[in-house]
Parts: sequence; C-alpha cells; structure tokens
Amino acid sequence: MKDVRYIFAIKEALEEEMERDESVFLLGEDVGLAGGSFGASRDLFKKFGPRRVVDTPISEASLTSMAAGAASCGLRPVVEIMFMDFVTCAMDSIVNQIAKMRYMFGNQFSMPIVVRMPEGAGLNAGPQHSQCLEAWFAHVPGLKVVMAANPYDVKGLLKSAIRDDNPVVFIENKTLHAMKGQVPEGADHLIPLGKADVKRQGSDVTVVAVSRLVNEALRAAADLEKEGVSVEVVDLMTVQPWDKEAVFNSVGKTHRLVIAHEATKQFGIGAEVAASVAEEILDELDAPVMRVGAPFVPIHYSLEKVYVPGVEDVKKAVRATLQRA
Amino acid sequence: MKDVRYIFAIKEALEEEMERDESVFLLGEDVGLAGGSFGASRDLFKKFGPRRVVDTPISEASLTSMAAGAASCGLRPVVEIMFMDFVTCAMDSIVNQIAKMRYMFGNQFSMPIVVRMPEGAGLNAGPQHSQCLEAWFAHVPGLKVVMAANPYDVKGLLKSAIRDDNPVVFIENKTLHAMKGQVPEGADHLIPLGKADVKRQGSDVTVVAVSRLVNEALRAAADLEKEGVSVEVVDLMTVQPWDKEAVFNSVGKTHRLVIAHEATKQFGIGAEVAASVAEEILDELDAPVMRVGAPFVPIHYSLEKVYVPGVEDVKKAVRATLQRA
Amino acid sequence: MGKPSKETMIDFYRRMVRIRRAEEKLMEVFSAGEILGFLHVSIGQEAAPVGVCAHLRDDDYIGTTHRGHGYAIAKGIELKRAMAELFGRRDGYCMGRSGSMHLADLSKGIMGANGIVGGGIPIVAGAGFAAKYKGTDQVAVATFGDGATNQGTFHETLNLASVMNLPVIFLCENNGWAEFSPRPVHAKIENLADRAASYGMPGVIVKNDVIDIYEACGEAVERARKGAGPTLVEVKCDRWYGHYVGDAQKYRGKEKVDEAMAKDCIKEFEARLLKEKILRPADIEKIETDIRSELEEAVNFARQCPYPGPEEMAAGLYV
Amino acid sequence: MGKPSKETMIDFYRRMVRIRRAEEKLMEVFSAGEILGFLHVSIGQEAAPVGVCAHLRDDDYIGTTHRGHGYAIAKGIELKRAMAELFGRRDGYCMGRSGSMHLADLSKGIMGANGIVGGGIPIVAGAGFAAKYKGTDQVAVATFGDGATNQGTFHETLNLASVMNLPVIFLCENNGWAEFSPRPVHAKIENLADRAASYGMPGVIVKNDVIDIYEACGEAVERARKGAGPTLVEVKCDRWYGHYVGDAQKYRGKEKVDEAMAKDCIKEFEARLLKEKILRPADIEKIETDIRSELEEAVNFARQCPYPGPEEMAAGLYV
Ligand SMILES: Cc1ncc(C[n+]2csc(CCOP(=O)(O)OP(=O)(O)O)c2C)c(N)n1
Ligand SMILES: Cc1ncc(C[n+]2csc(CCOP(=O)(O)OP(=O)(O)O)c2C)c(N)n1
Ligand SMILES: [Mg+2]
Ligand SMILES: [Mg+2]
Repeated sequence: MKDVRYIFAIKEALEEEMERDESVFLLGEDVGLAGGSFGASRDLFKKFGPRRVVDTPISEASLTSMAAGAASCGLRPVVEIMFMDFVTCAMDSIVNQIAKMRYMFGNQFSMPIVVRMPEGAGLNAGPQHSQCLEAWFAHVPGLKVVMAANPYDVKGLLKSAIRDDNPVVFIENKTLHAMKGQVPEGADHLIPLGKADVKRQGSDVTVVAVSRLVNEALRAAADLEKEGVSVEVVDLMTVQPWDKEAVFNSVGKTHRLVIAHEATKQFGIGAEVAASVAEEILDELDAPVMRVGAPFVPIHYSLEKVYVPGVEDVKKAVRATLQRA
Repeated sequence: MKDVRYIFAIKEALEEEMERDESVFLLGEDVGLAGGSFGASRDLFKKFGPRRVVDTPISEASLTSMAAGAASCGLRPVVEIMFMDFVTCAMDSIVNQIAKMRYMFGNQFSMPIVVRMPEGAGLNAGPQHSQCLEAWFAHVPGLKVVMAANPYDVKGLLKSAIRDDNPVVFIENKTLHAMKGQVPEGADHLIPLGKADVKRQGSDVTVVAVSRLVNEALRAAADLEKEGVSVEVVDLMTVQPWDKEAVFNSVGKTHRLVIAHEATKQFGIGAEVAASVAEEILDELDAPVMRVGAPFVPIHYSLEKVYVPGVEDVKKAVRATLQRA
Repeated sequence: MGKPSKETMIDFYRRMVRIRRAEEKLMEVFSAGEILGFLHVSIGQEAAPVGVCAHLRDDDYIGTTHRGHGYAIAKGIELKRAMAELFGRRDGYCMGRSGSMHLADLSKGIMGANGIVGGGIPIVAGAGFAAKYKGTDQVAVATFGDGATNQGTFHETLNLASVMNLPVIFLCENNGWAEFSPRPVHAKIENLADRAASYGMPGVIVKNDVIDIYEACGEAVERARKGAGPTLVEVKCDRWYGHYVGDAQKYRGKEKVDEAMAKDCIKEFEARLLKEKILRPADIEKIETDIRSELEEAVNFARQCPYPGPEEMAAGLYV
Repeated sequence: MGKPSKETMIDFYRRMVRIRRAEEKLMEVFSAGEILGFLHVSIGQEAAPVGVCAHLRDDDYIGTTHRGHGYAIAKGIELKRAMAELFGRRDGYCMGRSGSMHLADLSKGIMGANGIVGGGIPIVAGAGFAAKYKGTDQVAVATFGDGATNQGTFHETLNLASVMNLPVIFLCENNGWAEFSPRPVHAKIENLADRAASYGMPGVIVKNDVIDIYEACGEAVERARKGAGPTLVEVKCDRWYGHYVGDAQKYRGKEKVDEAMAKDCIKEFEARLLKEKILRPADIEKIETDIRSELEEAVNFARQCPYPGPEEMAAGLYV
C-alpha cells in the first residue's frame, strides 16, 4: 500500500492493464501528449507511444463509436470523455450502439469497452461542465455503470472494468481527483463489479451513497456518532447492475434509509433504490425513505457551494428518518 | 367533438397553432413535402409553404439547436425527431443548450420550443427504433416533458406545449398514432401542462400511468371491476413537472399504488413516483408499491409482444398490491 | 489489379442477379406478412455491393445500413440464416432479435447493418483502426447513402480516418433520395465525393456500373491495404422502389420512377455480356434457376425455424 | 464597402487595445482568485472580433465560444456588467449564474458563449434562420476555433445554412491548437476554409490583420444581408497563452510560444498607423489611459456588486 491520489490511481490502473494486455488502448481528446485534461494518462504516451495512447480530434460521437468498432474486432478500448457533460454528443454511440451491439447481433461478439468520464461540480465550471448524468446510463440495458469514491476503489474498479467483457460507463468525480488514499501496489488489486461495499457498519440508519457522497456520508456518520446515532454507509460502487442484496440486508438491519448522490435528486438513481425498497421490502421501513441530491436547477456558477449536496444534507436527512420512532 | 385519429389530432394542433401564431413553424426530416414520416404534418406544407414547414437534411443535433437559436430570437419552433431513438443524436442540443439557455443566460430570453418524438415498440422495428427514454429528460432541470394517451389529450396538450414559453419534450407513442377518439373542434381546446388527469375513479388501488399504458390501465381497470376491484387510473400527462398532489391525493384515498409505463422499469419514471411516495407519504401505503415497465433488455424484434408491458401486467401488479390486507 | 476475366464478369452478373432475386423474394414474403418491421430494398443498386466486395477477403470488414442486404449477400452471408433472421427466427444470425435492420455475420466480416443514419460509419472506422493496431493488412468498408453524408458522424469519421490514416473505404451510394426528400433538401452540391477534399483524402465518382465500381474500389482497397489511407467513393445510382417496401413514392411521380427503373445496372451489364458473347441466354436461364431454388430453400428453412422462446429474451445481454 | 477611414482605423486600434487590456485585467483578477472557474483569453486574437463586428448592427447576432470575450466586447457588451458576471455577481449579465463561458447580452445581439465545442454553431444559424423567417436583413455570425471544425455540428450546420440559404457568417479562428493538441492531431488539411466547398459556399482565408479581416468579413456580411447565403471565413492566428489561464504550455515549448507572441496584431497595426501618421504616440497614451480607468471602474463595480442570494438559485428556471 502506498498513498496515492485518485487521479494517479486511475493512471496506475490504466498502466497496469495496458502492460498486462496488449489489446488495451486509450482514446480521447488530449489523452496522449498532454496526458489527459485531468492527468489520468500522464506519462503513458511516453511509455506506450501513439499507437496505444491515441489523441483524437474533438469528435465525441465518432471517436466513441470508433472505439466500439475496435472493441467488436477484439480490442479493449478505454475512451476518455473529458467532462461528462460532453457525453451528450455521444449518446447514440453509447446507447444505440455500444449498449446493444452484443445483444442485437445475437451474441456474435462482446463489447469490452470502458468509457471514462468525470462528473460533478466543484470547479465553478458552470452549467455545462458540472453535471452528473449516471441515471441516464443506468436506465439503458446492456451497460454497466460504475462510480468510485476513493483512490483504493477507483483503481480496483477500473481494472475490473477494463477486464470486463461488457461495456462499462466509468464515472469519476472531478473533486475526487486530488484525493489521497492508500492504494495497493501490484496488478492484483481488483474489485468486482456489481457488488456494493459497506464502508461503515451501523445500526440505526442506512445511507446508500455513490462517489463523492460516500465520503460525505462517512463524514456525516462520524459526526452523528457523537450524537449517539449509528449510521451504516453502503457504497453502491456499481450503479448498474446494483447490489440490491447488500442494500436490502442493510435496510433489514437498520429499518431506516437515506440515499445520497450529487446528481439532481428528481429522477436520479436514488429514486430506483427507494422504489425498489418500497416495492420489495416495504415492511422493513420504520420511517420514510429520504433522498439527498442536487436541487432541480442547472449548476450555478457562483452559488455552486449552495447547490452541491454535502455532509450537512446527509445529516439532515438521517435526522429526518430518526424523527419517527 | 368529432372522431379523430391521434396522429390527425396532432396535425390539428399544429395547424391551429400555426394559424393562430405566425411565429410557430415546423422543422424536421421529411416533415414538409412528405407530411412527416407518420403523417403528423400532412398537408401543412401545402397550406403554409416551405417557409413555415421546413424539410431538413438528416442532422438531428444541429437542426434541433438551430431551432433553439430561432426560439431565442422570438420564434416558436416545433421540431420533429422522427423516432425517439434518434434524439440520442441531439442530446447536447436539448440538455446542454435548450434546457439551460434561459437560466444560464440570466433570463434574458425564453425558450418556447417543442421537440416532438414518437417512442415505443409495436412496429417490430427493433432495438434502435422502439425505445422509451422519457426518464432522461425528466431528470433535466429546465425541460418540461409531456406524454399524451389519446387523441383528445394529445391535441390539448400539444397546443398548450406550443403556447408554453418553456422548452417541452413532447412524447407520443407510435402505436397510438392510429387510435381514434373524440376531439373538440376549434382552437380553444387546451389542457394545462403540469396537471394529471384522473381518467377513472376508483377506491381500492391507484394506477399512475403515462401514454399507452394509461389505456392499458383503463382496460385493466374494466376487467378488474368484474372481479370486484375498484381501480383509480391517474394519467400523469406531464411527467416533468409531475402532479404530485394529484398522485398523493389518490394514494391517500386508495392506499395502494401501481405505476405503469412502457419504458424499461429500472431507473424509469415510475421510480421517481414510487420514491416520492416512500419519502413523503409512506404511511398512506397499505401495501408495497408495484411498478410495471419493460424488462431490462433491448427491444426484441420478434419477441416484441412478450417484451412490451400491457393490460395483463397491470392486472398482475394490481392484484399483487391487493394480496395484503 | 487487371481487367476482370470473363469468369469474373459472369460471376459479377450472377452475384447481382442473386441480390436482386433475394430482395424480390423478400418483398414478396414481406407483403405476405411473413416478415415484420421495416424492409428497405436496394433493387437497382446491386452493382456497388458486387463491385466492392469482389476485392474483399472474409477477414475484411464491411458495415451496412438499413438498405444493406446487397452488401451482406455480396460479402458472403448465408441466405438461409439471413432469411431466418428476417423471419425473426431463433436460427437467424441475430437469434431473431433484430431483423433486417441489423443483419450481421462477423465471421464474414459483416459488422452489422445499422438503424441509425450515419451511426455505422465510425463503427466501421473502428474496424479499420483495429486492423492498423494489430498490424494486419485488413481493410474496412463503410457503406452509406447520400442522406447520411449530412450527419455529423460522416464528417467526424472521415476526418478521424484521415488523421489516423486508417485502412477504410467510404462508399456512398448516392441514389438522390433520403426517405421522401430529394437531394436539394439535403445538400447544395451535387457530387458528394467532393467532400473528400475536406479531409485531404481522394474522392472518386463512379456511375452505377459494376465494372466501373469494381475498378474504382480496387484502387481504394489497394490504397487502404498498403497503408496509404482512406478514400471516399461515390456511386451515382437510383432508388427504384420507395424508401421502404410499401412506400408508393407519390411524392416522386410515376414518370420519375419509370425513368429510374429504365436504368438497370443488371440489364445493362447483361446486354453487354450477351453482346460480347461472354454470356449466353442459356447461362442466364441456368443462373436464374439456381438462384430461384436457393431462395426457395432459404425461405423454407426460415419458415420452419422456431421462434425464440420468451425465456430467451433476457439471455445474453451481458457476457 | 470602401476602405476604412482614418477615424475608423483609430477606432479599430482602440477597440483591439480595449479587448487586450480587458483580458489582461481578467488574467490579473483571476490569478488573484477573484474570478472562479475556467478563464480562456484570446490575447493575440483581437483582430477578428474588431474586424467582423465593425460590420454588425446591434440587431445582428453573434455567438461565441469559451474564448469569446473579444467578440462580446467588440459587439458592445458593457464592461461593468460583463465583469460582474465573471465575478459571479447578481448584476452580471447572467445574474452570476454562468461566468466567463456563458457571457451573453441579447439586447446587443450577443447570443451567448458556449461551453460545448461546436455547440454554438447551429444556435447562431438559428438566429439567421429567424432573420430570414421574419424577412429582416439581419445577419448572424458564428465564431469558433479550428478544433471545433471537426465536430459534427460544424458540418451539419454549414450544410443546413447552405441548403436553407441563411444569412450567416461562419468565422473560424484557426490558432493552430485545440487545448493541448496541435493541428495535425485534428485535421490533415491546413486550410479549413477549404471545407466550405463541401457545402457549395465560399471559403475565404485571411491573415490576422484587422483590415484584411474587416474586408473579408465585409463581403461575407454583405452577401448574407442581401440574401446570397452563408460564407466561411478562416482567420490564421496564433494563441499566445495556454488553453486556459494557468496552462503553462509545456507541451508547446517556450520557443514556439515566443514565436507566436512575436506576431502581434495590435503592435503591427500600431506600427502601421504610426508610420502612416494616423496615430501619434500621444493618442496611444490617451487611449491606454481611458481604457485603464474604464477597466478600473468595471472591476470596482463588479467587486462591490452583491452575490446572488441562495434563494435566487431556484428562481427563473421556468417562465
Ligand atoms: C439518426 C437517424 N435519423 C433519421 C433516420 C430515419 N431514416 C432512415 S433512412 C433515412 C434516409 C437515409 O437516406 P440515405 O442515407 O440517402 O440512404 P438511402 O435510404 O437512400 O439508402 C432516414 C432519414 C434514422 N434511421 N436515423
Ligand atoms: C464537446 C466538447 N468537447 C471537448 C471540450 C473541451 N474543450 C474545450 S475548448 C477545447 C479546444 C477547442 O479548440 P478550438 O476550437 O480550436 O478553440 P480554441 O480553444 O483554440 O479557441 C476543448 C477540446 C468541450 N468544451 N466540449
Ligand atoms: Mg439516398
Ligand atoms: Mg484553436
């Protein structure tokens, strides 16, 4: 283990998988010479050359589909979409093509592609550079959707995503890029997709969270402990397919549920978790489910701090679920 | 009132609003000379000419943004996206531009644009011509999302959408295009956006539905009546902003809730309705919420009938909520 | 690449007729309700698939569109399993999941038809990318219509292929129509091959003649195979039938349709072969008979294949 | 359109300097942490905004990009409220909601900067569409960089504008870079104006000289205004600073940066005006002083504006 920043943990995952498997390559705008806008592929161009670390023109739609074509011919592309907001240009590629190709062509080939994209506010980059859109992809049969909350997880999950034979939308959070944490060295650090991680055990309330909000939830849990409230924090890690069993187990224990993500609350992924609980284990609930998410407005440049949900919102939600005996 | 097909009710709405307001125009692929792929603008080219009924090249992304630009300069475009699946090419236009322009430019102008698109299976048109993607748009602050279940509604809602100063994603269902129903003549038939419609009163179970599934739910309700079950059918009509009050009122009466749509169930709009109930009026529920939606696979060409949710699925879900006393 | 031999010419003829008869058969069974969904035939446009595929190996790639039967057949798809797919049967290439608009056989390099106009162009470039990445001499052919050249993906992909020097042939069948709208709605210029200049790649125009297409594509394939980069080839052709089967083309006028139909790449080639005594009437009869019985067999195969069972719907979404 | 008068030339000079100083001021306050988010300056590229906007009326439209301050200023945005917006204040043009990447003032025809590369091009064409629809003689100018010409929207919109004969000027500032990648990564051809041929529209190349740009844009605006359709104008220029403020351009090398900076559209124009005795050193001093105090005022205005209150966040999403 060594202390590594999140963005560097991504780089390690990319590097190790490229070393391990000649068919893995990187494709995207400024991923090569420049090492990625956020530095995820720093030095990899030097190490692997322009054949495997491929700079492209600004053409999100076609470069993503091009990667899909390469994947159907046996390569394992890792595409970088610079900001998640720009994936709006590549929705046909991801939804009509990548997600469906294996199925609609009768399983003739698999689609081992990872499309990485950083989401979220925090850089005051405004309404077109700060969105969280994971709910869209979770709604599309054929995709896997992964979100990592810390350096340890991002490395292990990204390596698994690259080895997975299905398409994975891999979502980072920009404000986590600088986060430091312990990360195992060596190529064996894999975290399975589709499994949630109970990041903190607790008995009073379950907080299901993803990405940055996992860390906020852990902070909230630490604070609430002082108030005598025991919070269990479940990190979904994979949003599609999500680990219903882990969530239901936790709710079965605490009987209170909060769901937290940075994306707009309305029609966000929290809705699916809440709905599934209301559908399948309603009786376990001793209090209304609470959701934490961004308000229903575009991301505000100068009120970003007000906009973005955080530790206080989680605490408020947890307390709300406790109002009921 | 006269008996009119759904697609013709759309045409009447377009025609009346174009007559009423010189700034309304139609834009899209084959909307002009050909009168629209499904006939929504039949004869309007002849009547209004190429200035106001504008055929375009196949360029969904740019024609949609072009309409947005025109809207910001005072026109009222109605864009046709031939199949909802193709809106994947125009997501930047709708989400980063249209939805945000008014807000992010400090309310300097409004964005009176309607983007029409037919969704759904039923033509055996396969995985890239049958999707239901309303959940994506409902998640985007700034958009309104409207879905109409019959000719009467589609005319009244479309006319309101065209008069609305906000952008509206207006979703039809292909299999409804041929549906006949009573439609008022004259220009005054307006149905307000944001209001649900209780299509059938009932006391045992509430079924909240949209678009085609409203009709399926009504069929289910008629069948279930024979079994002594009284079903209330609430048609959301506007999915964003949705009429929480109407839904909560109904659930407050029946204490049982089923939500039905054709879109993939997972992470669909039903999740938000269920989550809101679990969050805000949990105590009203006497039984688990049930959701009806398509299974988690791409639309299957030859098993389309198995794929598409319908009256039997609604009945099953209603019965399931009644299993609990 | 020399001139095609007599045998090759006969083979071209046979392949064109085979495509024509296959699509006529499809129209027949579609009209009888045996095939569901949308059916887009390429009748009148058989020269391009035969001309280009003559240069392709099984391990070369091709990507097609909604109007792609001709290419799939020319590239070597099995009629039986293709027919089964269109009939929605379990033994179809896509297990009955996708029908006409998504016909694929990767074992023959047929990457799949695409229901999204312009959607397949970058995917095929990806196959070219993979070939280059692996250091093989495979090439990839992206086929599309004139309407598709106005989609962003056409532009982006030609540019990508050009800067990356990919072994790709961009083959545009300019039939003058995109659905129900004629060329002037779609582009101001007449020759879409001119757009190649925007990417610093050669653009070639050929008429709807199998030999001309064969020669133009031969050069393009050779360029691609030896690593000299992509080419845009535009074939000037006509659409005989409507956009889809069932489209009466009222917007076009019978006269114009008759005009289009008067130009028949098969009849013209046939006349030439007959005149040059490469083909005799008896050969034609034999070709027709063989194809007819092959098609009967394919349709019968498809008819007797089972539909997928409902339980198969959810299978295979993930590996 | 005749040659510009002496007064006009002095005015051009003043306008270029004003843009330069404004952006230098922005860099200063940005580096001091007074402005948040990303800041992209167009220093070295002041000729194009001044040259094109000289032909535009308040009711003509312009759409800009992430690197769009110059155009907004040249088209008449008020420095005070623009500065307030970048400072995130309530009195900014966008009520502090959007910052540098979304500066807009529709009352002056400034349709808004855009954070999506290529995203603004079709929106501006829509303004041209509206002008044509209403039968006015307004024109619309879409500005964008060389990198943007590889996005699908560039292609689609030039084609749309061409078939619809819209009064649009497509103005590409080819500074040779898209973020951290140089031209060869993005396109094989050197002259992006050549792409106009794909749409049957004129394509014009001009160097980074305000008079040349003024003249080329004059023709393009005239064409558009009289209903003769769109034009693509390519300005060859250089990017002095990095992609954004804070980008040290290590990927580029100091030497290349120095080379770029040696070509200064302002200094060159200044030298010419001095030589031709149109401008005297005292005039320059006066211009600089006036601009300096205008900018101080604007910054002071911005500093003392309140931030929007949290309760304002949800307001105005819908009408
Ligand atoms: C993105 C998208 N937009 C629109 C359509 C509907 N559509 C199907 S085929 C077609 C016309 C295509 O014309 P062209 O590319 O010339 O091919 P052709 O049909 O003439 O072979 C259109 C508009 C589609 N399938 N996908
Ligand atoms: C769709 C999209 N992709 C990528 C980006 C990130 N990005 C911002 S500016 C830029 C380069 C633009 O280059 P160019 O068009 O030449 O303009 P310049 O910055 O040189 O003025 C990129 C890639 C973006 N904002 N939007
Ligand atoms: Mg065509
Ligand atoms: Mg540039």
